[in-house]
Amino acid sequence: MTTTVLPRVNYLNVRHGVASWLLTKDHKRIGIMYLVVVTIAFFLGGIFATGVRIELTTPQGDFVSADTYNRLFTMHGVAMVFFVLIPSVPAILGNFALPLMIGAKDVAFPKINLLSWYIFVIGFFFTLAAMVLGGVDTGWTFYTPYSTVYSNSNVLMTGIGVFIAGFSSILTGLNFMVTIHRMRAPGMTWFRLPLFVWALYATSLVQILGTPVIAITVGMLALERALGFGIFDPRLGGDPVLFQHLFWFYSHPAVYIMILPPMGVISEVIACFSRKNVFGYSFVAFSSLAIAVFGFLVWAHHLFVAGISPYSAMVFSFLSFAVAIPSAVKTFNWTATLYQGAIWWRAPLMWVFGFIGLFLIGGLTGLFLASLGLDVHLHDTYFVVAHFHYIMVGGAIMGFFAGLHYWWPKMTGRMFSNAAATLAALLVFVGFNLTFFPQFILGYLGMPRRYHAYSEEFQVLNVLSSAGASILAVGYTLIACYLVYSLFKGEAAGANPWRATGLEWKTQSPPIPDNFPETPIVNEAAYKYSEREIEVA
Amino acid sequence: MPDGVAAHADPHGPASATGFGAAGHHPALQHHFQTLAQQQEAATLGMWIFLVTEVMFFGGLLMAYLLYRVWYPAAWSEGSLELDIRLGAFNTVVLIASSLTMALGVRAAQTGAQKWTVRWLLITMALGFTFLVVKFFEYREKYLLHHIPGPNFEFEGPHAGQVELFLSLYFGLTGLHALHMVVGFSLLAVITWMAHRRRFSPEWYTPVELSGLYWHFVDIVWIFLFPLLYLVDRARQFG
Amino acid sequence: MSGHISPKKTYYVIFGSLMVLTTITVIVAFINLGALNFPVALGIAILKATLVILFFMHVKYSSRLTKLICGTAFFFLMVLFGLTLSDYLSRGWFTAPGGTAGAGTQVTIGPPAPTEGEPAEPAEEPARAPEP
Amino acid sequence: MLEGIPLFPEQASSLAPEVDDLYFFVTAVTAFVALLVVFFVIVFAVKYRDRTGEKVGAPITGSIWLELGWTIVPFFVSMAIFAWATIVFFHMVRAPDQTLEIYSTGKRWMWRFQHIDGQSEINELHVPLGRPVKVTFTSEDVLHSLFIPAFRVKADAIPGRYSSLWFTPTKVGEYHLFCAEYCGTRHSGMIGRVVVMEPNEYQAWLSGGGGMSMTARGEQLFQQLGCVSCHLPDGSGRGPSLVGKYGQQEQLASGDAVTVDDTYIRESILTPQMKLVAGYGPVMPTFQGQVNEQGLMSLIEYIKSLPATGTVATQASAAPPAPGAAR
Repeated sequence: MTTTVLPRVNYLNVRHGVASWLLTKDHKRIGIMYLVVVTIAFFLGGIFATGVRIELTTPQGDFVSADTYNRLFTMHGVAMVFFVLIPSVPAILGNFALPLMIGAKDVAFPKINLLSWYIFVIGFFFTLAAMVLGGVDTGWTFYTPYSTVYSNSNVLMTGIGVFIAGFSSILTGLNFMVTIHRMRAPGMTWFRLPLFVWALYATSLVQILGTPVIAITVGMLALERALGFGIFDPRLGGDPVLFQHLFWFYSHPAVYIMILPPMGVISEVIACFSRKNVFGYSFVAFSSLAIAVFGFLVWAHHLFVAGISPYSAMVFSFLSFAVAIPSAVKTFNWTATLYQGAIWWRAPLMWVFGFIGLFLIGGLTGLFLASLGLDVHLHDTYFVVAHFHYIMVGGAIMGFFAGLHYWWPKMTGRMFSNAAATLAALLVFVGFNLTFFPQFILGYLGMPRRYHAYSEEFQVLNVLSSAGASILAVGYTLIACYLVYSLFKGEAAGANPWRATGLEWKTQSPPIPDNFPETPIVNEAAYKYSEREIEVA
Repeated sequence: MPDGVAAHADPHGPASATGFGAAGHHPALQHHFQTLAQQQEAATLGMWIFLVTEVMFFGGLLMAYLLYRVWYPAAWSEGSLELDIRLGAFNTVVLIASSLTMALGVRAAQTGAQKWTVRWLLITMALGFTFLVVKFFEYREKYLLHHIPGPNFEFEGPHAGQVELFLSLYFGLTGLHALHMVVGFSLLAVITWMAHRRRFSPEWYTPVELSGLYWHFVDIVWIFLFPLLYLVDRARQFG
Repeated sequence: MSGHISPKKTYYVIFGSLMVLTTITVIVAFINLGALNFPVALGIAILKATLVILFFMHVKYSSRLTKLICGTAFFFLMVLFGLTLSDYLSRGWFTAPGGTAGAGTQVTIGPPAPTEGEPAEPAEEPARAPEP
Repeated sequence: MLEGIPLFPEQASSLAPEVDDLYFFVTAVTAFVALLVVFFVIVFAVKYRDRTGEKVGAPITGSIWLELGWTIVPFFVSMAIFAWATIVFFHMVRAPDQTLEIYSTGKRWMWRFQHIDGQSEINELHVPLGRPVKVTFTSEDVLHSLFIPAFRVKADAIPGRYSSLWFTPTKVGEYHLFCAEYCGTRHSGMIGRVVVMEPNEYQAWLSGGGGMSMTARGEQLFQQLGCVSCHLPDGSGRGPSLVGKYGQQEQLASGDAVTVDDTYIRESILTPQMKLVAGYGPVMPTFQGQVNEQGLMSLIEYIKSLPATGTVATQASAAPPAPGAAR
């Protein structure tokens, strides 16, 4: 089984040359192209984060000037949110695996899929141009009236970048939704769909309904900054809190765009490596939809101290507690899936254990911020920073790497070293906790966010945090090393290295351009491990 | 045949004369679909989802309009009286008529009346163009009166600031709508050219149907914009 | 997809009713109904939009999925309008004799004006002399 | 307070213990749930480990009772947290009746506090122990947020609107004061300290300060800006008399009446033509940009202090602000 010869014709070697990549309509190649651009953005975001962490090792702002620090954390936010977290799982793993998992030749609109990638790159280019010209210093939230009247950094350029990149997310959501509705293989009913596909469907719903609102909000911001249209300008009677309402109407559901696909990956990987169907399949599937729909009702928990009325704060707090329930249901179902399974400790599962550990803390600290009494004290402090990093880095990025490791053999036809991947998971888990757990304590102590210089008594915890960040950086670099190494020296993976169920494991790896020699027929439920012996391809 | 016309291209698959796929298939069938019906259903579903994003896109601006109307009723009635109701009403009639001709054009494509398809589409484009011309004159009149929000905005009366807010939203909403009209106009131009080249048939007329859906959506937006912007407090005009 | 071909008459009837509704909405706008002007104008616009959606866009004859998508769009639009206005309209509801603490809760300095129900507390007696 | 590594903030206000009890309760609940899940994950992962990868798990697909259990139980637990948190929140939102009024304005990168009796401080706030204090503040440019961690209170300063927060200091000492809403380059410099003093020390500090009271400051501005030349006490000048007008109804040129409150005074200073008083022409120029928020507040205090008898009185003790009309 350890031959290094790869199947003759696959989507990677069927055509060669740059043009074959830049003009491809193959969803698998587009997924790889997204991986390249997102990795660059992740690397950039990481550099900005390193700058922030180095600055915060000392109470006085002596590493960089205040203005540079503000631009560092803003660019870290913009690069990570809009160009890493939102596209990562849907655009890379979703693009690659969705058609394979439902037995289709490609997504519904291949040309528009390529167009989405180009729009994403153009948006990224505008944001890069803004970074090169000096960056933007308004925070990734662009709150007015600072961003429109008082900031003299490239707010407009970054706004255009984010505006354009938003359409890439919209078109990907549209493409996936139509693909799941219309392109399923015969016999693939809704309740035989893998849970990753359910998660992608819920994510597309959020992308379709949320992203246009931030597009128009950034558009209004650009109108106000460039042409003087005073929509949010308090001097004309405009309301800065209205900007916050419109911004968070998208940006909270956006965090569900970031976390739902990784949740789908976790369901896949846990089922595969416990050799068992997921516990409560329909509950996990419907909780994805519930998160997507409820996600649109809770945005004003970001505004509890921003000037909304006490009664509406109460309503949003109640709804924010309600939206936490489906996530809890998912976590309990994953744990129950492990019960009486045959748990095969392989690298993707290590990343899933990391995900569960960190997402648990991230999700539960959300309850602190949803409760009104605490949020007045905790809002805009490092408690919030720690909470969303636990969800985003602990949840979304860990989930992304779990998926990347799980489908890497299918993408490249090669296996990576299991020991290295497990070590990387451990490094990232330890480094992450050391970086962000002290920030919960700093948060309750009252250290505000986005501070270039802080009071002395917070220093020790910040030094701990910066130390953790360096371990985290090592962990991430290690991933890049052994994955790239596996491209050249990795042994051939064969069609089903993890012995998993699911249509994507029935075709060769890497798959042929049209995915399946002939369209597969599906006649059993999603994770039927126990009844059938698994043929080792 | 240009693929997508504007940034948010419409998901109608382009049909080139050569056609993909094995012989015997309809030339417009793309390789990754099994049947033409599946492709058409996918395209129409894609367009409907795209229209959902457009509804939410205008939703943000309408939210700002709604809030400031609740907060500043006086400025809203003053601002609304600045707009010329005759041009607004005329534009509404023109756009609803263009919706009719568009629907008849789609019907002609469905029934294979190729000549009539081209004629109805041309009439729709003409009506769309009329709308844009009327809009141009309205904007020019605002420009001459210095009513375009921004540094040289002049408006006497106590509510100058809030009236500037109203006019900012007026230009935001109608400007965005006009932009969608321009995109729709160029889309129709492409479709009319394809109809002229006899590309459609009763089995395959998806591009005409999709551009029809898009055009009707733009008409619906104006159906809401007209009362919201022009008819805020007309009764005041007569005291 | 809908594949449904409606007779020309339907289109002309719908066009006629749209014209009638447009004239009505213009005429009604000139009658001073006070607070009712806005809901009436909005109602007529919604009616016209529904006609266009059902007949010109063939939603009346198309699949349940298309109807669902239409409904979803307007549902989430109402969520945006409704929940945001729930904040703006409920400002000022909560009043306490000593004043409401919190961001942006007051338009003026000092405790808010007593609402009709609550009797105004005598605010004239001088501040308590600080304890020795 | 500065030695060693502080792991928990000081409790220096009446609200602090309430918030901290809630914090401990939610920490306990979430820690229990987290440890429970981690325990089961580790136990299952080790107990059912299969090194070969050949074996297959048991055909368990789910149980309706378990699902209902871990949907309804977390819902009720979170409702308990929600209820308690909302009660604490409304304690913060409902200010006590008799509070010591302090006005403040946030401006890019400094807080300015104005005591009724005259002291004005930059980035410093002296308050007496044990008395409820209410700080009413606004912002002159971008969004800021007044945050005192030791008192567990925070509220954003929004340009164009007034925000307020109240606290009752329960412990003498110096505490941090931060700006919590990002406001530009020196956002991290917009900090200060709150000094809680014994009441008698506070009185000494208050009288020692000797700053001009707001009413006196208002009168000074009234002269400087030339208001006195038009607004004669008997109303014979080009502007209406302002004596004893506060809180009364005023007939406007447009026919309807308006109560003279802070908003009306502020509006008339910044945009005079808005609501002209009957019988007077639109001759008053706008003072937009000539007087800042502090000046406006002082002018309003001064006009409030003009009693009907026409004599200009400067009271020493703080006159609680008369009810202003909420829009």
